[in-house]
Amino acid sequence: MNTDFMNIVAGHDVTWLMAIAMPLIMVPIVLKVRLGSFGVLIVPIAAAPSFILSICAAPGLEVYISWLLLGMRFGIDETSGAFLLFTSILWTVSGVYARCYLFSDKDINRFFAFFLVAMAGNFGLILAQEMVSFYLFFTTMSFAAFGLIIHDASSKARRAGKVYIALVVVGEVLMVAGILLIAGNVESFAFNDVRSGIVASPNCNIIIGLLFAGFGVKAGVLPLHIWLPVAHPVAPTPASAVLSGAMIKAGLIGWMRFLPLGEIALPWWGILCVIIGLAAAFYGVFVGLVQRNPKTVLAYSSISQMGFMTVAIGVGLAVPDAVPLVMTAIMFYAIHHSLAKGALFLGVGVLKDAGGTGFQRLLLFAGLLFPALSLSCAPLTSGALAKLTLKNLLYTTTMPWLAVFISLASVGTTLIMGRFLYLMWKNAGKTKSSPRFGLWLPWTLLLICVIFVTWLYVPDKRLSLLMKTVSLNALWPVATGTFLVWAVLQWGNKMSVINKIPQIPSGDLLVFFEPIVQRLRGDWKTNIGLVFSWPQNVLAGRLGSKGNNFVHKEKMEWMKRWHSALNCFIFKQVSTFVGKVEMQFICLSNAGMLIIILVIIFFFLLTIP
Amino acid sequence: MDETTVLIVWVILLPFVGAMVAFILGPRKAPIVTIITSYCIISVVAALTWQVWKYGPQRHDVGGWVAPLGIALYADGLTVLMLIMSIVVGTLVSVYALGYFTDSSISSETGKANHRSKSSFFWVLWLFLWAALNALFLSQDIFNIYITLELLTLAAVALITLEGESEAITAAIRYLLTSLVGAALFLFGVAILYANFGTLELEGLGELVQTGSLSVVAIALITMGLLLKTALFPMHFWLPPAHSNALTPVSSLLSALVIKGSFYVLLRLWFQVFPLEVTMVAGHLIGCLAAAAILWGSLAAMCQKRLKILVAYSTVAQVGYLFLLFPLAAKETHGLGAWNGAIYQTISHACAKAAMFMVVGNIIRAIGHDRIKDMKGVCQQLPVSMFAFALAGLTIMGMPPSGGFAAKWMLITTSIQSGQWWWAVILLAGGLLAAGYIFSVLKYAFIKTEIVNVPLRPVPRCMEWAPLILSLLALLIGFTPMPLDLLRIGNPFPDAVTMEVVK
Amino acid sequence: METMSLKIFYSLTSIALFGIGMYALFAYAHLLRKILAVNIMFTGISLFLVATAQRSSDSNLDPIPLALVITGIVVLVSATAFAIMMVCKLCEKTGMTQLPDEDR
Amino acid sequence: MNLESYFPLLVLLTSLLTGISIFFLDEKRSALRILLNISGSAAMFAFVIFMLWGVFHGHNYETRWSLLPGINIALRADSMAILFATLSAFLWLITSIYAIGYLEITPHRNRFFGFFSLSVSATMGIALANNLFTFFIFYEILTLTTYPLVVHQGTEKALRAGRIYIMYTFCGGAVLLIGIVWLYTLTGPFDFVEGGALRRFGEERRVALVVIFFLMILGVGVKSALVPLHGWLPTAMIAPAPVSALLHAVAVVKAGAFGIVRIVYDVYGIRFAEELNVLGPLAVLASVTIIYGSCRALYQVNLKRLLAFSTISQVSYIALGVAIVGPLATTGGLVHLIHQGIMKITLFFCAGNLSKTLHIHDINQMNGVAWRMPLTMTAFTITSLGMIGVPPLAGFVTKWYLGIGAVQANQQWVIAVLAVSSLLNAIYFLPIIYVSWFKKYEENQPEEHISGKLETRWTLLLPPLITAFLSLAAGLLAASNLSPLGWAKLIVRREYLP
Amino acid sequence: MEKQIRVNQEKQKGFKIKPLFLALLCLTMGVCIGLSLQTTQVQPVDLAVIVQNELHNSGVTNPVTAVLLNFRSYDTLLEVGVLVLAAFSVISLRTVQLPRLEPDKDHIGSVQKCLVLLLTPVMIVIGGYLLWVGSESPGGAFQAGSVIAAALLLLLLSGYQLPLQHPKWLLRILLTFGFCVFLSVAMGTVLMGRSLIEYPSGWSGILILIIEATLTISIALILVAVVSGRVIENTECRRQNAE
Repeated sequence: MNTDFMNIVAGHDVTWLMAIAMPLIMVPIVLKVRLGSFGVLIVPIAAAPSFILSICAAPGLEVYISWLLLGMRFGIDETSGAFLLFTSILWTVSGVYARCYLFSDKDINRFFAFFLVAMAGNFGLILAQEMVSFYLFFTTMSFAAFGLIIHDASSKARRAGKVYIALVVVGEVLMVAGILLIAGNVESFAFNDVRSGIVASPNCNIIIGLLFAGFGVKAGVLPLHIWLPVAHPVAPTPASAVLSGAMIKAGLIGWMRFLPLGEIALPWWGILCVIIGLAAAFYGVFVGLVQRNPKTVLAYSSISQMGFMTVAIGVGLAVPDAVPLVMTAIMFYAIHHSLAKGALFLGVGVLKDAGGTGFQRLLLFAGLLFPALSLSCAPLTSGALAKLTLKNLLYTTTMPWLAVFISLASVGTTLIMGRFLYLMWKNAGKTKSSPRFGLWLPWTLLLICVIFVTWLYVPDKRLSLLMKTVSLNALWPVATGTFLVWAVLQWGNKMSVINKIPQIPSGDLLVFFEPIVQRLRGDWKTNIGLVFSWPQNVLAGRLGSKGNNFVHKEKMEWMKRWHSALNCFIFKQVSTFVGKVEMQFICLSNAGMLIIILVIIFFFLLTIP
Repeated sequence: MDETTVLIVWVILLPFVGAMVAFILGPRKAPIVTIITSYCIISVVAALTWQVWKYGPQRHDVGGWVAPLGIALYADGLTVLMLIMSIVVGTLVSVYALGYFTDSSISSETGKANHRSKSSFFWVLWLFLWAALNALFLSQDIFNIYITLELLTLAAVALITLEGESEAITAAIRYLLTSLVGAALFLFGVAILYANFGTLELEGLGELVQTGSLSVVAIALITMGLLLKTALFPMHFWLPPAHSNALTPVSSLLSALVIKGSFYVLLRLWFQVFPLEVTMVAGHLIGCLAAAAILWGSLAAMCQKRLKILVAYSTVAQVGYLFLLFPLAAKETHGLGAWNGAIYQTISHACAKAAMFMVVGNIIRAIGHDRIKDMKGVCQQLPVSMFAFALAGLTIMGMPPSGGFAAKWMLITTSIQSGQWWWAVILLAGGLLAAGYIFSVLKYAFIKTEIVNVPLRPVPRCMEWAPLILSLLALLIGFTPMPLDLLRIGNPFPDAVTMEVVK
Repeated sequence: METMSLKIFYSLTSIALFGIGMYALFAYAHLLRKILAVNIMFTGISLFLVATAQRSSDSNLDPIPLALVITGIVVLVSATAFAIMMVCKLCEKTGMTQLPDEDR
Repeated sequence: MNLESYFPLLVLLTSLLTGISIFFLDEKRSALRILLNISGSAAMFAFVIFMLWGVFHGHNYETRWSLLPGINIALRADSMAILFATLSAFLWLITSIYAIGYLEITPHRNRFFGFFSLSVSATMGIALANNLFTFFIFYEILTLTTYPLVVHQGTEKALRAGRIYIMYTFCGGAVLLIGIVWLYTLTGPFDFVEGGALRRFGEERRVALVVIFFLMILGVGVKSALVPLHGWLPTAMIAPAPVSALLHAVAVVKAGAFGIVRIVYDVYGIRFAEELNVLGPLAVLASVTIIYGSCRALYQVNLKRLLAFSTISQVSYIALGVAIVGPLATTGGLVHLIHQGIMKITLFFCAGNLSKTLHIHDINQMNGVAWRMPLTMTAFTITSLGMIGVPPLAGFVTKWYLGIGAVQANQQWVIAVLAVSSLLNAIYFLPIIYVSWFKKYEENQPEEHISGKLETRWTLLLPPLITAFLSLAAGLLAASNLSPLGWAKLIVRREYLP
Repeated sequence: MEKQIRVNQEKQKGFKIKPLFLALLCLTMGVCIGLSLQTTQVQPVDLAVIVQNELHNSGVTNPVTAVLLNFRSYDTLLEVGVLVLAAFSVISLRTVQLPRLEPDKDHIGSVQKCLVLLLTPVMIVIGGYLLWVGSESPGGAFQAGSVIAAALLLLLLSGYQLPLQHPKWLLRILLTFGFCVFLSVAMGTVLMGRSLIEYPSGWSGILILIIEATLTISIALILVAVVSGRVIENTECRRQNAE
């Protein structure tokens, strides 16, 4: 493909706008039109412009649209090109998959509306080159995702939706605070000045903390991850595929754009990130292992995989000059993880739909096995490549001990993959019929992409790198992992220990947070409400007409009656007093006395000077 | 000096002649005679205003005798304004009375006779009242003022007794006795002044009177007499029963004009005749009484059950505003602002209060009583009257578009300029309290009633439009600077610093 | 000298009369008494005016106060007559000869 | 006296005459009344746009006539006046369309529309006033003309609300009067000057000037519902929807906020105010109001009371913007004047629609209401997201500028206030959206579709959609100089000249 | 009615501190005025001398009448106005005739009857004399009027009906006759271009006499009307009394 054609296409800003606008234009069509057979094409058409952009736009190209919302700037640099590619692939595949998966569902129109808006948001935030538009698209994506999670309106979905929206709003607020602090002392909002602006600004640490937490909510940083395991199982499979594949990466992009990687060395922040990353990695594995539902297991594995990327970011923060390496490592990891995780989720959907005959079942399981293996960084897979780049990043930045932890974590990943496959084996679809064509076709397409896409971005000497992945220290974690899985399978069956493992409810920490929030919100109604309302009500002449909380009803009524009684009592007293005194005045004899007194006072006063 | 100073004389003679002709021609033709006389007076006063405007204050020696011996008639800016006020309010009340007394709806024979007899003497007495007012505004001789005051009071008391009920008679007696006491005090003061200084002429007295103990006593007596007649706070007891029990046109005349007569006299004497040292101390005493009047009047108005008494008590409160002039104008420099404010207040209060009483009359005409509690259905049926009441209420409260506001603005500015900020606080408190009782009435205009239209006796059109015109006039005063320029002619503060724009 | 002391004597009596009139007006409840009290006050003032007419310089009297007294009396007469007729009307209407709320 | 000097007066008189002529119509002639109302508001809107265009090109429209020695009533269309005037004129047009639809068969419509146009002419007066005296006159007239609107229904609660409204606003007026008079005695009567009129008088009496400042802010604060003085706003919610829409979105509350803007910029001048360091307490007061308003809105059940409390907190953004020294914060404050107007009026329109067609007044009755009235609820959702400050909408632009302005004036705590307030906004707005969109509509009553396919009368539906679209456009096209943000920047450039 | 009057009497019995207090106040007031009198000094403007010099062209020799009807004639005009006003107000009161004033014929003793016949002409002559002598020595319209009024009242008291009641408008004119003449003289002087009530040079004496005469008649009738309240009745209140 000759480059000039690509430049022409990517050159003028219409294509940029179309990348984002196309899905939005499709939304009203989706809502109104009954999705007939050609419904399958909707999502691919919507994703096409951004797909083309990701392929043919040369990095470093930028476009500035001045009249739109304080001036928007779009562009692609190295990492965002890759991100755009795998995101558009994932969104297209899940779109087609969803068309068939939800064929019988009556709310399909609404699902696709939210789906398209979220997609637009996702593409927008990748392309955005300055804070305001990034924040705009980030919010659109988050709010649209809420629609996806709550799609089948069951009580669990509602609870998940509430938790999700609460955390999104909290993240949003933190992010806004951070952005505003940056925007205060930086002229143009483009990202390169932003990074230097953060370092220059007096409250640099606050900004970094806020941004880290803000994006952490989306990226599943440890304390803020609780929405992930709750949301994924509940959302329809294509939605959760996209959610954990593409949307989580938004948090990652946010970190890469905003945090001052490569500007100055921030040792403390770096170490903190690394610790959180590792904790997330191991914690995700441990809790993931004990889960019953395969989708929750996958959710926890996403949390642990994001842990790896947080480690990379931490290293980037600590060692500024290793940043290009960090970028490539993260890119590879992101591509590999999103596609593999997307494939796994779609696979779950396919298998759940139909068991398939003996041979088909084997074929399906092979399809599942392959992304699982690549996730656990088996040699010759994209996972290995990603881990390799991450490993030599750690070596170059003189942190060898970290590499050991990484390998241990990847052992964990293999274990969790084993758990997932075991669960899939146990409760795969019972019916013998083969899965529907609309489901497994996009799935297989995605599997192919899992294999090839990562390699596209390897700069040179692909083969030598491929060979390196086969080296021993790349192999041992996978081997130990599979060995452990096999051992547990064999030994565990006899002891049937597996199904007696203690059950941790999904969204572990949520169990503690939720009651607190509930009581807070409940109490909020009663006492805080009362505290606020009392002075203002008295001033406005009535008491206690506050919320409908029944507990205080009678007390309020009594106070109100007492208050109005007091009012008219005072008024009556005053009027009787005035009446009496007036009568005294009116009767001429008393009035006379007054006149004479006044006359005399007047005399004395006047005669004094 | 213009050649003929005869205009002043006609202003006084015309109402007398009108009264005589009205009496002789009998009650049927009296209204027409009154209307004609009022036209003539309007033209004469208009000419007089133009004369004063062009050539400054006019002076007329009655009987050709020079000042100390004869009586002089004097008309300066303030007098002309007062004359215009009495004309405006007078003619509109007469128009209102035309409708009021041709009440066709009374069916019973005795009722009709009773009603006709009531109206027969109204016109004659009203013309006498008008003559007394004009004579009072124009006279420059202290004994002559005494006689005009007596004429005024007698006419007012006679007008009150027209109503014929026992409460009206009691109120009239009480009013007559108090004003006789006032007249006695005033006359005694005049006698003492004459004993000391020999002349009765205001101009002459102005130069001669200094702070001797005798003149102090005279000043005290005269002031007390006039305060009694103007019903300042402790001496206000006769006003509410008198003004609320009289016929409606009568009570509007009383509240709007009669009160202002004795206030005008006190104003004249206070700033032209009495020496400054005396007025300084006394001013603050009157100020305290005025403040008490404002607060007490409004408080009493709020507690009233009947609308007419409420409006009467609001007069007691508004009189308080007028008397705030004395403490404020005590300092020579800031006098003009307070002086303008007080005169604005006089004029706008006259229009507004007359309009209010007329509206109350309409309500009484429509439903027969004026208990505030069950006035529900009426207000929706009398939109024009309620609108007039609301506009008049604006002036009483001193809300911006109205003349009352201009007065309040000037009084507050002077009080802050002269450092006596506490009067400003009183003024504002008065405004708020006034809002209290005005809105307690106005809310009935909006209340939702079950029965859509209450059976009402028809109210003739001129009775609805007269108050509206008057309240619009009260509003208009707030917008035109014309009264101000008139007031500058012959004001007692020649070197007062007015509020030039400090740039 | 003796005219001066005469003059002061008359003034003092007039003030006494004025005081008594004032007292009687506000002390007694019966309306006719009140009207009479007013008359006494006005006679007091007339006496004071007559006293001032006594000029020290030469024998004849200063006519101005006398004229004032005459005018004063005429005014007083008309006011009193009107007051009395009102009291009669009140008595005819309500049978009371004093103001309703006077306690004595 | 060429035409230009009569223009502001002309604007004022159009709505005044419409009002008065409506009074004299008889109740049954509704067609004529509608015609009068619409033509009056359209004419005024056209005049204001013409003036806008004129001011943009530097014409000077000024009417002045003297009342007392030295004191004169002056109406001048400077850039800030035009900002507020355009807002009121446009929203009057929209609200009268809405009111015609809303009060279809109710009694006393003459009285309502008469006072309605009078209150708008008062708002115009406030906008165009060129000195404190004229400002005060129209400030009080506004109270008087809005009282009949608040008590329009005549029920006992409405009357009580009216009484409370009068109590608050009259006391505020009195305090403002004392402040103005005291200032006039100190410095003599003066007109509004772009950079602040008091600069010329130097600071011989600093303490007095500070006390006067707070007196005036207190007086104006009653109308802009600053914390201790906001009691009347929720109780005045008894009034019918168009009244609470126009009053609480545009006329009364904005008049108060506009007053604060005038006092700080055109009377004291931002530099002089900073010297007197009076802006700190004002900022704190505004922030307290923001937080307090949102907290109180949290637990409201009645929809209109919730919107009232959210108005209390939103209006204080303007005060906050004014209180932070710096061109950006001022732009934020000024532009919020428009944005809040548009957004809040849409919310009230939607609340009105809900109460009118479906008789829904409380939030817990709103399950699945979006599916019964989709268009109204979309407008409601857009604007409530805007209120929270979600980017593409107008609310975000204000928060953005306020935030940056605060950081530049290194008052970082303001950002915390903004964050907390948008969090609170989210907490009380999102459940409403959630309940109306995602909860199913339980009672299985048949869907009452009134008059064909539209969910309610077109006059009730069109206004909220227009204003919702406007708030979206104001956000999206903020950068262009036609938008309110552009206009605010123009004003700020003139304010911060020397 | 009787019950009411008895109630008033009882109340006056109890000893009240109020009158004592009131007396004290009046006393102090009197003392204050009295104390201030010592400082009387000679009047700076001596009006008496001025009156004396101007007396010759005032048309009358008695200084008091001169002051009353020439120098301060405006006061007298208003004063007569007050009188007429009092008459109007009494008429408007329409009080029912109190029984005492209208005794029936047989009760009046014969002594009173013949006394009346003797005295009335004498009193009228004295009235006329007083009127005439007014210009030189003390006398004048008011004194003459009151004497004649006394005569008329005496007639009334002894049961005679005054002949003037029948023609209704005649009574109206007679009542206001004096005031109208005075007014017309005043208007005449003004119409002739001189100031108010400035008698033409030679005419002051005669004009004063005419005014005095007419005033006497009106004052007499007014006083009778004011005192008895019955003499002058307009038709309406007569019919009302009839019911």
